[in-house]
Parts: sequence; structure tokens; C-alpha cells
Amino acid sequence: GSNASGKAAGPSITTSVPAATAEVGVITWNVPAGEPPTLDPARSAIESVSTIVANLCEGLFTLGPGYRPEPALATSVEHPDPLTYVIHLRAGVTFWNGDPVTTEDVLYSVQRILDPKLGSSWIGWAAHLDGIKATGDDEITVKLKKPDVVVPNFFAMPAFHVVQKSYAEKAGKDFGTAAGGVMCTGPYKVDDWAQGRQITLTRNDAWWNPARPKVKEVRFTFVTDPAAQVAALAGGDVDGQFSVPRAAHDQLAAKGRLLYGASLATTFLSVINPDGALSDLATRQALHALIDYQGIIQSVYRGTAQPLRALVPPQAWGYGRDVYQAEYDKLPQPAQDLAKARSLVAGSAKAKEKLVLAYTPAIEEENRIATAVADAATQAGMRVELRPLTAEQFGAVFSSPQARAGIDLLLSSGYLDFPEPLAYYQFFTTGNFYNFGGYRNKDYDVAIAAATVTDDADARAKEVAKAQAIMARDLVNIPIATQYVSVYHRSGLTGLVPRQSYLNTPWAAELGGA
Amino acid sequence: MAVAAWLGRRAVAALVTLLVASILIYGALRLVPGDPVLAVSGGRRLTPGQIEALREAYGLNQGLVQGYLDWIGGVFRLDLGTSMTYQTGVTSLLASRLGVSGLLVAYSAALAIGFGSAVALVSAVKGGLINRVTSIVAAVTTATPTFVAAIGLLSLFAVGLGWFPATGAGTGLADRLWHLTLPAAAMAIAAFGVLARVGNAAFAGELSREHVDVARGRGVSGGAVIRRHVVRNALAPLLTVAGLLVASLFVGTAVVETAFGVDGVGSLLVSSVSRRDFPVVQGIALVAVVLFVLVNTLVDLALPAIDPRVTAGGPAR
Amino acid sequence: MGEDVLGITRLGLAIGAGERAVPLLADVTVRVRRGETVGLVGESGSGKSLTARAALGMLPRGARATGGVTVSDVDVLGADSRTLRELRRTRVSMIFQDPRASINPVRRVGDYLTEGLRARGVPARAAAERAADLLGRVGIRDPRGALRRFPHQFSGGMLQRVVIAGALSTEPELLLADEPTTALDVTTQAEVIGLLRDLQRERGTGMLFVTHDLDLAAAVCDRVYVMYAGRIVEEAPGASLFAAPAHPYTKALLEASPSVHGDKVAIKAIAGRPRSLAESPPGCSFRDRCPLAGDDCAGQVPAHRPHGASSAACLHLGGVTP
Amino acid sequence: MTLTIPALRARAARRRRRPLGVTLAVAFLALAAVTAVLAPVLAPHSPAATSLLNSLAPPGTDGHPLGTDSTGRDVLSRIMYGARLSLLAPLGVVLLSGLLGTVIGLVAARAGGWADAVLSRGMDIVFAFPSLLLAMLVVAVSGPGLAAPICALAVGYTPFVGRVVRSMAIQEGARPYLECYRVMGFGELTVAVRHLLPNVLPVLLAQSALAFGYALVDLAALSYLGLGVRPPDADWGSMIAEARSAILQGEPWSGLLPGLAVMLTVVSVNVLGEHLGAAVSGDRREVA
Amino acid sequence: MTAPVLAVTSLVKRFGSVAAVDGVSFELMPGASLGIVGESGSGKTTVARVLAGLERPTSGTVTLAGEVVTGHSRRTRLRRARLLQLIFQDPYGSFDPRRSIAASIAEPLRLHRPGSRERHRARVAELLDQVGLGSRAARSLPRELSGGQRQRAAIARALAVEPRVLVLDEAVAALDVSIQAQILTLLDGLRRDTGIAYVFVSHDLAVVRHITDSALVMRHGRVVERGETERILRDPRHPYTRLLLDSIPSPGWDPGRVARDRRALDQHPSHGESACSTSTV
Ligand SMILES: Nc1ncnc2c1ncn2[C@@H]1O[C@H](COP(=O)(O)OP(=O)(O)OP(=O)(O)O)[C@@H](O)[C@H]1O
Ligand SMILES: Nc1ncnc2c1ncn2[C@@H]1O[C@H](COP(=O)(O)OP(=O)(O)OP(=O)(O)O)[C@@H](O)[C@H]1O
Ligand SMILES: [Mg+2]
Ligand SMILES: [Mg+2]
Repeated sequence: GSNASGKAAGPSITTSVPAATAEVGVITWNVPAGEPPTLDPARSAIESVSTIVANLCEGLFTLGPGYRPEPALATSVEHPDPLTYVIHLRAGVTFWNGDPVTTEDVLYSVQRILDPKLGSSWIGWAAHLDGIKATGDDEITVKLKKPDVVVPNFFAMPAFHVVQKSYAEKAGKDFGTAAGGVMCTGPYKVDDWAQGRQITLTRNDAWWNPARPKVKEVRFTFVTDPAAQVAALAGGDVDGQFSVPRAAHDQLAAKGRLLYGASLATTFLSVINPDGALSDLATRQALHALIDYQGIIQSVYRGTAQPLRALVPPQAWGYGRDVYQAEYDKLPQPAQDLAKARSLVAGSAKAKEKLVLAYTPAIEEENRIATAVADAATQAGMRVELRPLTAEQFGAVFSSPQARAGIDLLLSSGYLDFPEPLAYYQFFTTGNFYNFGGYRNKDYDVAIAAATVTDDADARAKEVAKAQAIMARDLVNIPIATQYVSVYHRSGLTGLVPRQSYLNTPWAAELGGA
Repeated sequence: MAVAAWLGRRAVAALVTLLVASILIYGALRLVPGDPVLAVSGGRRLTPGQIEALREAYGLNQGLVQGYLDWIGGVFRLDLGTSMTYQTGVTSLLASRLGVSGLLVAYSAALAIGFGSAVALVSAVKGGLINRVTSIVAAVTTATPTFVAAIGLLSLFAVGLGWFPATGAGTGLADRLWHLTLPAAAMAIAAFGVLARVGNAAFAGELSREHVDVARGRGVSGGAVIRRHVVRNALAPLLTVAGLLVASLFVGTAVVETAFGVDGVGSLLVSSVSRRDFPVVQGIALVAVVLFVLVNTLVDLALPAIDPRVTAGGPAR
Repeated sequence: MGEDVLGITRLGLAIGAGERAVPLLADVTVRVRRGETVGLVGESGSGKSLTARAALGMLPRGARATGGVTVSDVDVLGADSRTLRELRRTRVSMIFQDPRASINPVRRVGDYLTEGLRARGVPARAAAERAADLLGRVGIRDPRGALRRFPHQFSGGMLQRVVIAGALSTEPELLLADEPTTALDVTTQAEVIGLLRDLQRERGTGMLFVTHDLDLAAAVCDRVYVMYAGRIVEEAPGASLFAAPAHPYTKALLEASPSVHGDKVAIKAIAGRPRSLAESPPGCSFRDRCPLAGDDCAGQVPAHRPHGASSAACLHLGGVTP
Repeated sequence: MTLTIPALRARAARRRRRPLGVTLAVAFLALAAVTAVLAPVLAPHSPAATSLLNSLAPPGTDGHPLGTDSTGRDVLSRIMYGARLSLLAPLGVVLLSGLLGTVIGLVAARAGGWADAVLSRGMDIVFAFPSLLLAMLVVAVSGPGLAAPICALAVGYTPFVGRVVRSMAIQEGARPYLECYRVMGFGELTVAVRHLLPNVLPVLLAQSALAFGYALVDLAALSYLGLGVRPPDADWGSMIAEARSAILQGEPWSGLLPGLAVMLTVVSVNVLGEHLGAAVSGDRREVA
Repeated sequence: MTAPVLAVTSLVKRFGSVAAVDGVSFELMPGASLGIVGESGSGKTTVARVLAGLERPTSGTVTLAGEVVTGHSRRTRLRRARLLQLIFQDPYGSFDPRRSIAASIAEPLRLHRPGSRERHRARVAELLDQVGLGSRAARSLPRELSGGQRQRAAIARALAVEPRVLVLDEAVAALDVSIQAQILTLLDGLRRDTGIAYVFVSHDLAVVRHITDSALVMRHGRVVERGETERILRDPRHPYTRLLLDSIPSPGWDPGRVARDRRALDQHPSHGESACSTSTV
């Protein structure tokens, strides 16, 4: 039996592995999110696309160990004034077809995502963009209307992934699809897309980066059913995959290499309806007190997660770590306290009103968390109604007020694309498009605004931490846990440090024989 | 003459069915409340402006009748529209997956029909204890939902014993059959039960007919009686049921392909339904219905060769 | 008795065993000589079909037989399945009441006819020749075309001719005809009977002719057995059946049947209804419907006694026809 | 008087001949129905009571005779509560399709001609949609949930019932007793409703029982695919779906037990349906 | 001179291109008994069904008690039912298998003779007594009765509304000789006692001779001969009638001749088909 109560804290985190030494002919890698709809980097905001595109296309920068930006197609960036970034491109980089990368290609790639018809979710980076243009043969300049310290992070994101202009224009609507294909610069190129079956990448031997990949060919399969995934992994049909089904951790750990890494992800409850029962702080505090954090981490996440005191997990402190740490330590450690929750509920009329908790039952962990939260709330004297959402309805919550109607509380998981807490916290400023809960706190807004224009790391960290403390007190978001990234591969392979940046850095290039 | 007229009537009936079915399929999915474009977002955040732009791009603001005419016109040109999630033609999307699903259905049908009719015949002829045992087995297998069978087979033969691969469709015919054995078996289990029962009833019914007694009374040997007078006569109901089963197996692939991670039409249907990728759902529904009508029309057309009475207007019985 | 093509002696038949056994036939003795037509008459449920089928060795499922059945000196009840098959292929044929049920509806008439011949080892081509020949003999126009047609394309009368052709194709010594004309129109009946009689006479085939029509039996048969409740109650020459019925049951039947011939006479109904053997009272089965019955009838089943040209199983034979 | 005895004996024999399987099936269905109705009284726990730290307890655990699921909910209680939706939803399908099918079948059979042609063709067209496909189509339209699939399956099974009712009604309508009623001066509607329908009823019931089983399986499959019952509601299908990862973990109980409930129910209704059908055809055979 | 209780004029019934009944006319006096004979498919049953309102005639009229029966209104339906009832060949199929005999007989009473339950019960007992059935049969389901008993019950049910005409379609064909005699005797007695008129459809000339005064001989939907039954049997005028008579087995019977005559008749199908004009019988 795997009765979770008896188990210890859970598996440990891997931060380094031996580098790959041996060449490997072919590996088969499963993408549990299913077959990607496209390989267009502009539309690579969903896991199935990013996992593969990360090996195909490169931006100006990439995220290195510890999620630090590192140069890629650019060699450096200058920041002469708060509104200007000057980026120097690497010389001698070619697309897979041998054509050199020009500033024109870079500009085209960045600008095409600004077309709303494309539906790229990376469009958000340009909120304060004034203009972007080539200012030399191998230099482009980004001008902002308003200082925004978050912007440079996007340079390492698929928003700046470079595709060949002539190729993309020729492919038109088909760009990125099985029919149209893509043209990038990365360590792998698309060899074959057998729709419905697999995508095969082969090594790009002309890659500019001297760190030559060890694996010659990567075949992606798209098994979505967890049972089938585990059977495939355990049986050796598939060599590896990210996001291994938790239920099979024990089974797979005994077979090959199952590694965990800390991530920038958070699972949390957020207040969606500012006027309902949750407008009352006592109700929110009761909610905070009734959650079985320990049970969730041990039983739901089977130890592969950590409790959180704030919305943004410590991994995402890309700068000013000491400042963040000190402030973080001051926040209370969340723990279930049903007695406290009961007394809070007893003392508040609002707390006894019905509240609707929306969640995505298709994500098994969230289904269980929502179930447990609702049950605990009932025990504490609250009335919680569960409202299951489909992926589509969940998406609609973020884009249409009608979809949000009637929902008080939303359970969701999200991750930061890069280690900048601001990227999350700025969503909760007054009037922000994504501030669905209508959170309004002047002090919070001031702190975030200040941080956004503060270049200095520690100073910025201070401001962010101030906002973080305000939010933790107001409890408009109740962080529950940060999950680990997991990767499984058969024994005999090595080189892959489990990091969330598999979504935007060429991870397959690190993999190889032991 | 009677045969030709009968065949003509069947063909016209099949075409009418297809026509009305296509209208239903298109109409139902166009009358959807809510916004199908959200499918394109893959669950990510879209601004209202982006959504409007996408609606335009997919021609979702078009009138119903015009939309249907465009769509059905496309169907005749083998163009089923463009998938919202995959951005590629639904036709090519289906074409690349039909092979696997077709093989899976054929394999599973072969298993179900082969074992089902064999068991039915043996138990009907032998009777007694064998008949009782097989009828219990048939009752239980009929009641075994495909997904329960899938879970059972998967955990026993793939995870537990490791005799068969658990997932994927394999490459090359032999490897593919190897991979599809468990999924096909999972689908075949319930179909087997149905066929065993129907077949048993058909064989037993034919066995008790007077002409069978007459043949025995004329000194025709036991084997020949079974072959010439029982099997042949029971073929019509068996074939009819098998036809219906084959067509429903095609939709049954939704469950097994999901459970066994086979990328075929069935798993595409499930994911497209949950993503509300309507062009794909419409395309698959149409293919399923065409397949159903096709198989059953073929069965109908084959019936006169088995039972000449059907063309004479009377029923096969 | 080498002359007998069929010899049924003291045949008893029961279904089930022990306490729950249901008797179907008791003490049935029937003989058919070479070239002779023997009638078996009685109301429904009296056991006519069971008797005829027993001659083929076809007993109901789960039935046990006692007594003896021989066809051309072959012991049918004791025969193994091979002997039985051989017997059926070469020496006995049977014709049933409903020709439509007797022929496999999904096979061609030609298949039906040649099946019997092929089972005897006749080559395919020769079998087809013979089949066409036979169809011509039974009065079917365009026999070759008919071979390729299906049973549903024939009328009942024509189909019964096909069945007769099939039955005679193997040139049997014994023909068992179980109500072969009951399903047919009277005019068609006459034609079929005529045909059957001609063919039978021509080949010297012995025939057991089962019917419930007394007039027909009397007109067609050399000898007639009358059955009631699973027993033979009277055996009489065909000619004397009407003139001098021996058993009260036979007499009652005659009086109950209206006739087109002669003067119009009132009919006399028989009280009660016909019984099967299992339902009948102990002693004489007919006694509860019999006007002559006395207390003595209840004691035991009466034995057959000669009476004029006939013999009957009744204690009061004198009371029927003096 | 002598007649009485065999007739009575035959009747008694008929009653005694009900096979053991049918008795068991009826008993199981009765048990399931009672359990569903009385779930709040009978269930040892609330079906929603979670206990994350006591998840996936094996059967036989103290207080949880059938163990707990991955959220620590009592499996026995959940099966009992799950019986409500699992049985009610197919019942809805059967009632709706039975009603529709009976009306359509009777009208088609009695009206004949043009109306019959249209109705029969309509049923053929619906029949061309495998029921699961129909259910998935409406889910695509309306999003997950039970109401739409129930309606879709009801429509989908209508030809299943309607065709049989129609052919039975035609067959039965050709039997003299119905013509007798007409000769007696009864109107068409009276004959159809008072005399034809009751005699078609056993077949209708038999067919409905089979449809119930199919609907149960279809709905469970839908829930298994995540397109049917939405949590926190649960039926047996969704319980199996939720147990999938537990099965992977080698703790199959929380999935196997509801799977067993589905199978037993379907076997039972099939056995019952077949018995009803056989009883009807047996009745016919006795006549012939 | 009394008026005929039933008159049929130029009755035609077509099924597609087949004329099942082709210009049949006859009259039936109260208390008379008319036989309709002919081979299978000659249209006898169709005539009976048209009379009972189960088929609409293609043309021609049916007059009951002086009033032409047309249309399908409730009034027509009820009036026809009160005047004319039909007995079918199959005595089992004539009853709802789920209802007891008494319940089945009570049904027409409830429709046509509204009254208390008690009155109906008494009347059912009376009717059953009239056809020689007891109270045990009344309680039985149809399947628990023998064929003869069922046919008696069917007659009782038909008599329930006291019709003036009873149409019997092969009413005794399925019965054993001994039972057939019982029913024929019963029918004889009923006609004597109640003055009901019969249209007796049968292919059995002997039975028709016994139960009818006059008869029609039908072939291919037409009447080929009509007259007093005894006369037809003694002195058949139409070759077809002669053929029918010759087909009946008797001592010294020559089936071969029947076959020859029939072939001859088939070769001259027009022979005498409409020879007899519409004379009242
Ligand atoms: N297979 C059987 N199992 C049980 N009883 C049977 C079986 N076959 C016949 N019987 C019974 O045996 C009795 C005689 O049946 P049989 O068929 O020989 O009658 P029959 O004289 O041919 O009647 P009919 O004129 O109706 O054909 C009947 O009471 C019948 O119910
Ligand atoms: N409902 C019908 N549809 C088509 N043809 C019919 C129908 N009813 C009767 N016929 C045809 O009408 C003709 C007369 O049939 P009918 O039943 O009246 O004959 P019948 O004299 O009663 O014969 P039988 O002695 O066999 O009962 C036959 O050729 C028959 O095939
Ligand atoms: Mg018989
Ligand atoms: Mg008739």
C-alpha cells in the first residue's frame, strides 16, 4: 500500500547531472500534452509546442542554469537608458537551409507576433513598446514608451525566436503546420511530421553553438493517457518524457532515471469575484486556514511539491535573492487549522454565503485539491459549490467577463516564464486586464510601479517583496504549492538537468549517452 | 429485375440517409452557443480583439445555409475544412490517422467475428454444458465496457506480463498488428459477446428448422448439414449484426485509442470534442456515418447472395 | 417376413425418465409390404408423425423407444449413425406436410435434388441430369430452368412436387408421406396424390401414408391403421373402412364427418376432445368419449381382436357393426 | 375437470422454470436500486468526505470496507451514491427513448404508407449515428455534462426501440385478435393503446432493458473520457476515470469496484431483457 | 316479402394490379346461410374482410339491413359491428393472449350494450352457456383452452352484440373432425334458435353442404356458379365446380382425371367465368 500518511517528505531535487559523453543514434521522447497543433514559435505558449520548438528555434537569448538569461543569437544587450535596449546579433549564424540570419529576419519575427490575427500569447511583452528597428548590420534597438524592467526577459522567450522571413512569408497561413513547416536556427531541424503519429527531428550539424548535440535524431510521440505513458516508459517503447505521471513515480524510479527539479510554477486559489463572500477578509482567512497543505503535498503531489508562503515561488527570484529570502521568511508558513477556520466562519456572516469554486477537473491533481478544499470548507461551516471547467471554459475565464460570472474562486496552476516575480505581481495592480478579482490596494500599486522602473536588483526586490507582503496579508490569492518539474529517461542517458526551461531552451542538445 | 430494383432502392436509401445525416452534423455543430474560436487558444489567454479577428478568419460569421453549402461542396472535393487547433486541413489530418484506426477496427472485427461465430456455432451444435458456459461468458463479455477491458488488458498483458506493447501503433504491418493486438482485443471483447449471443440464437434457430431435420432424414452427413443448411442460413442475421458492430467499433476507437495511446481517429475525436475543434468533429462524424452507411449497405447488398428471399420483398427470416 | 419394407412392432416411446416420463406412443404395430400403400389416420396429437419419424430413426430429443422398428430388415432403433445414414440415403425417404419448411429456402432447388444423389456418390454432372429428369417426371415444365430457381419462386403445389422428386430420386424401397397434401388445395391435392401413386406403383415402393382425412385414406390406401391417443385402435382394409368400421372411434369419426356424396345426413359430434397418450385415462383411451364404454373398459387396455376384415382394440366390437 | 390439472401443472412449471440467473439479476438490480434510493441512510460516510492523508486505503480497512479513493473518500459510500446517477441517467435515456420509440413505432406500424416510410427512414438516419458518436457530438456542442448526452442517447436509442415496436406492432397487428376488436367496432386508437400496446409491452420492456445496459455503458464511457458527468457529481464511470492513476500505482480497487458495479448491472439488465424477450417469443412459439 | 339483411353489389377489391375480388354480388335473407367456396386465392377471405369492414372495397357497395355501409365514421363502425360479426379461422389468434375468455367476451358488451358489471357478467355466462362452455373456461386464458373451446368462445363473443349476420371464414378448417362436428352442430342450433344469417366461407364442400342452403363458387375473384347448395353438388354446371367435386376423394377415385381436367380448365381460363348473371339466390 502507498498510504501516504506514513511517507517521508518526498523525493529530492536534482540540480546537476553528469554531462553526456556518448553519441546516441535515436531517442524517442513522449510529449504527454499530445500532438502539437503547430511548430510556429509564435504560438508556442502551450506545452506540447514549446517542448519541441525549444529545440528548433532560438531567440536572441536563452535561459541558462538557474534560469539566468544567456546569449544565443545575440551576443550582448546594452541598456543605455531606461527606455532603450540595443541588441547585438551574433555573426555567422545560418538557418537550417544555410541562409544567414539577418536583422530583417529578427525584426520580421518579432513584429509578426504583434498581429492579433496570429493569436500569439507572447504579444504581452509589447505593452510598453515604442518601436523596434535595425540600427546596424547586426544591431537592433528596442525603444519603450515607459520603463519596464520585465521586458529584457522576453528577449529569451519565444517572442524573440527568429524565423526566416522569406520562408515564413512563402508558407503564409501554413507556416508552422505539418504542411508548411518552419525555418529556424536551432540545434535540431524538422525531419518528418507524420501527423497523428510522430515528429522526427534530426541534428542540425551546422549549428553555430560549438556544444554539439549528442543525440542524432529525436522522435516525439504523443501518448496522452497516463497509463499508456507509464507502460510505454516502463516497457522501453519510449526513452523519456517530461511531466511524468505522479502515480507511476515509484514504478518508474525503479526502472530508469526519474529526476526532479524546482520550477517557477504555482498552484493557487485566486479570488475572481470581488463582491461575493470573498470580499470579506475573514472569509479569505478562513479559507487560508482550512486547506490541508500537508495532505496536498504528500498525497496529491506525492511529495513532489513544496508549500508556498507567497504566490511566486523562491525559484523565480532571479535577482536580489537575499532580500527576497528575508522578506519571505517573515511570511507565515501555511498550515491547516480547522479550529481557526471554524471560528473565523462563525464570526462572519459573509463566510456562510455560498461560494463557487471553479477548477479544471481534467488536471487530476487540481481535481483532488478542489475536492479536498470543498470538503474542508464544508467542515469549517462554509458552503462551497464546485464548478468544473473545461480547458476551453478555463481559457474563457481569462478573456471574457461572462465566463467569469458566478465564479467566486478559481483554482489554477501557472508558471512564470522567467525568473522575475514582477511578471506575476503586476497582474494584480488596479485596472490590470488580468486582475479579474478587481484587487485594489494603493500601496500595492505603488510598490509594483516603483519596481517596474527600478533597474537595481536589490532595490527592485525590496519593492516587489513589499507588494508581496501586502498581497499575502490581503489574501486575494492563496498560494498552495509549487510543483517540481519531473523528467524520466531510460538509464544510459544523461545530461538533462530537470528544469522548467525545457519549454524554451534546447534541452535535447544536452542529452546524450552516459 | 427484382434484384436490380431492390439494389437501386437500397442505394437511394443510403444516399438519402447520408444527405440528411450531413445536414444534421453540420447544423448541430453550427448552432453551438459559446465561442468555438476559443479552441484555438489552447486554453491560453486571448483578448477580445484577438477572438474577433479569429472569428473572421474562420468564417464563423457566415449564414447557416451558405455555410452548409460551402462545407458540403468542400466535402465532395475531399476538403473537410481546416482544423482550429492543428491549423491544417481536416482531410489530411484524418487521412494520416485513418490507416491506424481502420486497421484497428478491421483487426478487432476479425477477432470478434472469428471467435464470436466459432463459439456460437460450437455451443449451438454441442448444446448442454458447453452452451451454458459459453452463454455465461457471452453475457459477461457483452457487459464488459471497452474501457474496463482496456484497463484490464493493459495492466495484465502490458504492464504485468509485458507480452504486448502498451502503447503506440508501431511501424510496418507486423509490428503494427503486434501493437494493436491489445487495443483490438479490448474492443473485440464486447463485440464478441454480442456476436456469440446473436450467432448462437441464429444457429440454434436454424438447427431447429424442419428442413434441417429433412436433410438429416435424407442421410446427409452431420458436417454437411451444418455447413450447407445451418451456417449458410444463419449467415444473414450474423452478417447484419456484424455490419452494425463494425460501424460502431469505429466510434469505439475513441475509448481504446485514448486508453492505449494510439494516435488514430478515435483519440483525435476525443481531443477535438473536448477542445471543440468543430471542423475536425464534423469531419470525423461524417466519416463515421459514411462508414456506417457504407458497411451496412454493403451488407445489404450481400444479403441477396446469401438469402435470395430478401429481394422478393419478404424479410430474411 | 422379407416382404415387409417397414416393420414396426410394439413400438413404445416416452420422453424423460422415471417418474417424470411422458408416454407418447404405446404398443404401435405397423407393417408396410413392398408396393403396398398403408394409411395411418387419426386426429391431431394421436402420434401419427411420431410413428412415421420413428421409421426413419428420428426420435424426439430425449425420447426412449421400446419395441422394434425394421426397414428392409435393418434394425433402425439399434443402428449406429452410419448405418442409419446409409439407410436414409438408399432405402427410405420421407415427405412432410409443409413443402416450404422442408426445403432450405436459401439454396437452389437443384441443390436440394442433387444433395441426396451426391450423398450416394453420384457425380455432380450425372446428379444434375437425374434431377432434371425427375423434375420432368413430376410434371414441372422447364426442369432445367427450375433447377436454378429458389424455393420461394414456386407455388406450394409445385414445391411439393419438387419434394416428391427429391424423395424418389434415391429410388427408395419405403416412402413415408406425412400429410403430404394437407397444405394444398383440393385440386392440387388430387394431382399430387395421382402423381405419388403413379410413381409408387411404377417402382413398387412401399408407402406409409399419414393423413387425418378418412376419405383420402380410404380412397388411396390398401390398408389403413387408425390411431387414437398414441395407440393403434384399428387396422382395416381401405375398402372396408367406411363399409364396416370396427372400432367405435372409427365409427364415430365417420359419423362426425360431413360428406358430399350420397344423401345429406345429419352429422353426430363426438363429445370431448382428442387426447394425447399422456392425458388419456387408464384402460381404453377412448372410453370417456365412447358411447359403448362400460366399467370393463377401465380395467385394462383392450387387445386387438379380429372383426370382419379388420382388427380392432375394443371390448365391445359387437356393438359397433354387428 | 380433467382439463384443469395439466393446465395448472403447465402454469406452475412455467413459473418454476425461471432460471437462477434471472433471479440473481433481479435481486442484484433490486439491491442496486434500493442502495441508490437509500444511499443517504445506508452509506457509512458522506461521499464527499475527503481525507488526503488516508487515501487509497485497501478494502477491509477499518471503517472503509471497500477502501478509499485517491482523495481519501470512502469507496463504498461513493459506489452507493454513484449508483444514483449511474442508474438514473440510463433510466432517463430508457424512459425517453421508450416513449419516443413506442409512439413512433406504433404510429409507423398503424399508419403505414407514407407516414411509415418517413418515420422508418428517420429512424434509419438516427441509427446511422452510433450512439456514442451522437453523445460526443452533443458534448462537442454543449460542453461536458450529463443532460445533453442523456437526450442524445435517448434519441440515439429511439430507433432501437422504435424499430422493434414497429415490427412487433405490424406482426401483432396482423394477428386476428386485433382485427376482431376492429370488427367489434373499436376505433384504431383504442385498439392500438388498449390492446396492441400491452401485448407489445414485454418486447418493449426487453428492448428497454437492453438499451438501459447500452446507455449505462455509453454514459460511463463518456465519463471515462472526461466528457460526461462533471465532478463533484460522480457516477461509476467517472469513478473509474478518477481511479486511473491509482490503477497505475498498483491500487486498482477504487476503479475495479465501480467497474464491477457497471458490469454486474449490465449483465443483470441483459439477462433480464433477454429473459423477457425469450418469454415473449416462447409465448409465440407455444401458439405456433 | 322480407328484405335481405345483407346485400353486396358489384364488389371489387384490388391489391395493386391483382383483383382479389372482381364484381361479386349477392344477397342474404335473414336467417339464411350462404356458402362461399373456391380454391386458395380465389378471393373468399377478401370478401369476408370487406364485409367486416377490415378492407375498403375498391368499388361496389355493401348494404346492411337496408342501409348502405360507407365511410369510416364511428357511427358506421358501430352500426356495422352491431349487425355483422366475423369469426376467423384461427381460434387462438382471435383472442388477446393476456385476457381471460370472459374479459374478452365482455369487451364488445361494454362498447355496444352499456350496463352494469353485474349485467355484463350475467350476459357473458349466458353466452358461454349458449355455446356450451362453463365457468372454468370463462376464467381461462386462451392458451389454456383447446381449439374447439376457443372457437366456441369466439362464437360467443361474436354473438354478444346479437348481430344479424355472422361471417365465418374457414371457421372449422383448423379443427379435428370430432371437434369440427361439435362446432357445426352448434352453429346449426344457433341459427335455428336465433334466426341469425351466415356467410360461411370454406374450401371444404362437404362442410358447406352441411351448413348452408345456397352457395357461391368463386374462382380468380369472380363468381362462377351460384345456386342452392344441393343443386350445385348434384348438378354442377360450371366445369370448375365439377373439378372441385371430382377432387374430393371417394372410393374408386381417379386423381389422374382431376389433373387432366384442371389443365384443360387452365388452358381456357375465360371459360364461363362470367357465365352466370347476377341472379338472386
Ligand atoms: N418432441 C416432442 N416432445 C414432446 N412431445 C412430443 C414431441 N413430439 C410430439 N409430441 C407429442 O406427441 C403426441 C403425438 O404427436 P404427433 O406429432 O405424432 O401427432 P400427429 O398425430 O402427427 O398430429 P398432427 O395431426 O397434429 O400432426 C402429441 O401429443 C405431441 O404433443
Ligand atoms: N393484403 C393483401 N395484399 C395483397 N394481396 C392480397 C392481400 N390479401 C389478399 N391478397 C391476394 O388476393 C387474392 C385473394 O386472396 P384471399 O385471401 O381472399 O383468398 P382465399 O380465397 O381466402 O384463399 P385461401 O383459401 O387460401 O384462404 C390472393 O391472390 C391474395 O394473394
Ligand atoms: Mg403430424
Ligand atoms: Mg382465406
